[in-house]
Amino acid sequence: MQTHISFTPDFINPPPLQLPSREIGASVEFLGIVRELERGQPLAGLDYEAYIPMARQELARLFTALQALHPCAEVVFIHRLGWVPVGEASLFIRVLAAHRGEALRFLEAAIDRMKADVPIWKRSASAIYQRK
Amino acid sequence: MQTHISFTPDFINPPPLQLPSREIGASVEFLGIVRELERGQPLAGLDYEAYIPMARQELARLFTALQALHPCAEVVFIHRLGWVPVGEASLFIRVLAAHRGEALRFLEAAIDRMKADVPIWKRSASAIYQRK
Amino acid sequence: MQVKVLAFAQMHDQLGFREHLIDCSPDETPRAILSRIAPGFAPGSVRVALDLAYAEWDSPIGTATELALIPPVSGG
Amino acid sequence: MQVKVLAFAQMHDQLGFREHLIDCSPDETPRAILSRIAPGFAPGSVRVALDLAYAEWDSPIGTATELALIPPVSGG
Repeated sequence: MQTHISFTPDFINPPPLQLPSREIGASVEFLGIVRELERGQPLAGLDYEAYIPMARQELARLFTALQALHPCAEVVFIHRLGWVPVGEASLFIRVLAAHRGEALRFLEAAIDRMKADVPIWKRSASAIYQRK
Repeated sequence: MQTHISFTPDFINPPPLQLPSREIGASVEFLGIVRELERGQPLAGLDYEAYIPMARQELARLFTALQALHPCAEVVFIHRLGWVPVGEASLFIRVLAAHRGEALRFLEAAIDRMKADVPIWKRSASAIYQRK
Repeated sequence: MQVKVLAFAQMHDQLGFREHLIDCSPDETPRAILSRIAPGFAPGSVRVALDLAYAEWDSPIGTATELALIPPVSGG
Repeated sequence: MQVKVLAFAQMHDQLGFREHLIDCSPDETPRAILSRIAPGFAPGSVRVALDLAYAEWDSPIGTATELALIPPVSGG
């Protein structure tokens, strides 16, 4: 499986789809977008930080583990860092596989495990303000 | 929920993402791509046909039913018809929702139900040849 | 009255037409209509639709104007 | 030896630094090191990582050169 993991301070532009083989039957893409209402509080955006070298390593480990459960051909992971305004994506994941079931299972489990174990943090502007 | 259902004889270019509200937290996109090997037989592509007016009606009904189970804000469905070569997409679905769980559930169920009930047919070139 | 019979995919191959206008009456069933135009035809896994909605092989067609033969679908 | 202590998110707020070089010995545990630089600190839901991998609060740090304090993560 090819894996591409990156972090960017900029607007996420999903890279053009390039199929690694003629055996790809499914491409599943996920964009996580910052919403205005989080726990009932209106937000202007969220601020993200990451422990980048460890996040890379945890993601690589996680993708390898998931690959054994849900064989896929390629995963592209892009997480934005710094300030992300409402309506823009903080996260992009693309999974390519022979079959849609594996791509969907992989994607869903990757997001769940990322949210549990990968050292990335979001904070609302109000939370950041309150700490001062 | 906004629904956009279309059929096209041309290469599928996913429409640009436009968020209908500031409450969209997840965009999930699926591309179904024609693979070279289907049941062990190498293919050059697949030929698709549809009973378009009934397919539209079945899809609209199916999306309404799924909306009650997995509330989503928008679904875009594009199915290509006619000849689709290996490596190109026959199907594009985008689902927008507040939460990724609903978007993923909706997408997966929409594909499953489409494959069960929506009058669209694929055939390999060899199958088409054999019928003559 | 007349009903337009549509045949898709393998049904098109089997029956040799895509569309066929058939004289019929409202109390005829899809099965009866098919047995007239394709003697010996057995639905098997083929479903029937009347005016764009799945219907029963053995219920009268009523005022339907379009009868479609839907072999197992395979979109996606 | 020295270990570089990294504090992220709420741990940065709480401890007031992002990076801090600390003198230590290989048989010290992360818990012992933290108790020296932040008396009264209790891990609670904060995890510790040594050289980019999750580790135990009560195992010696050995040859690790980087100790990171990982409050509950919330990426995505």
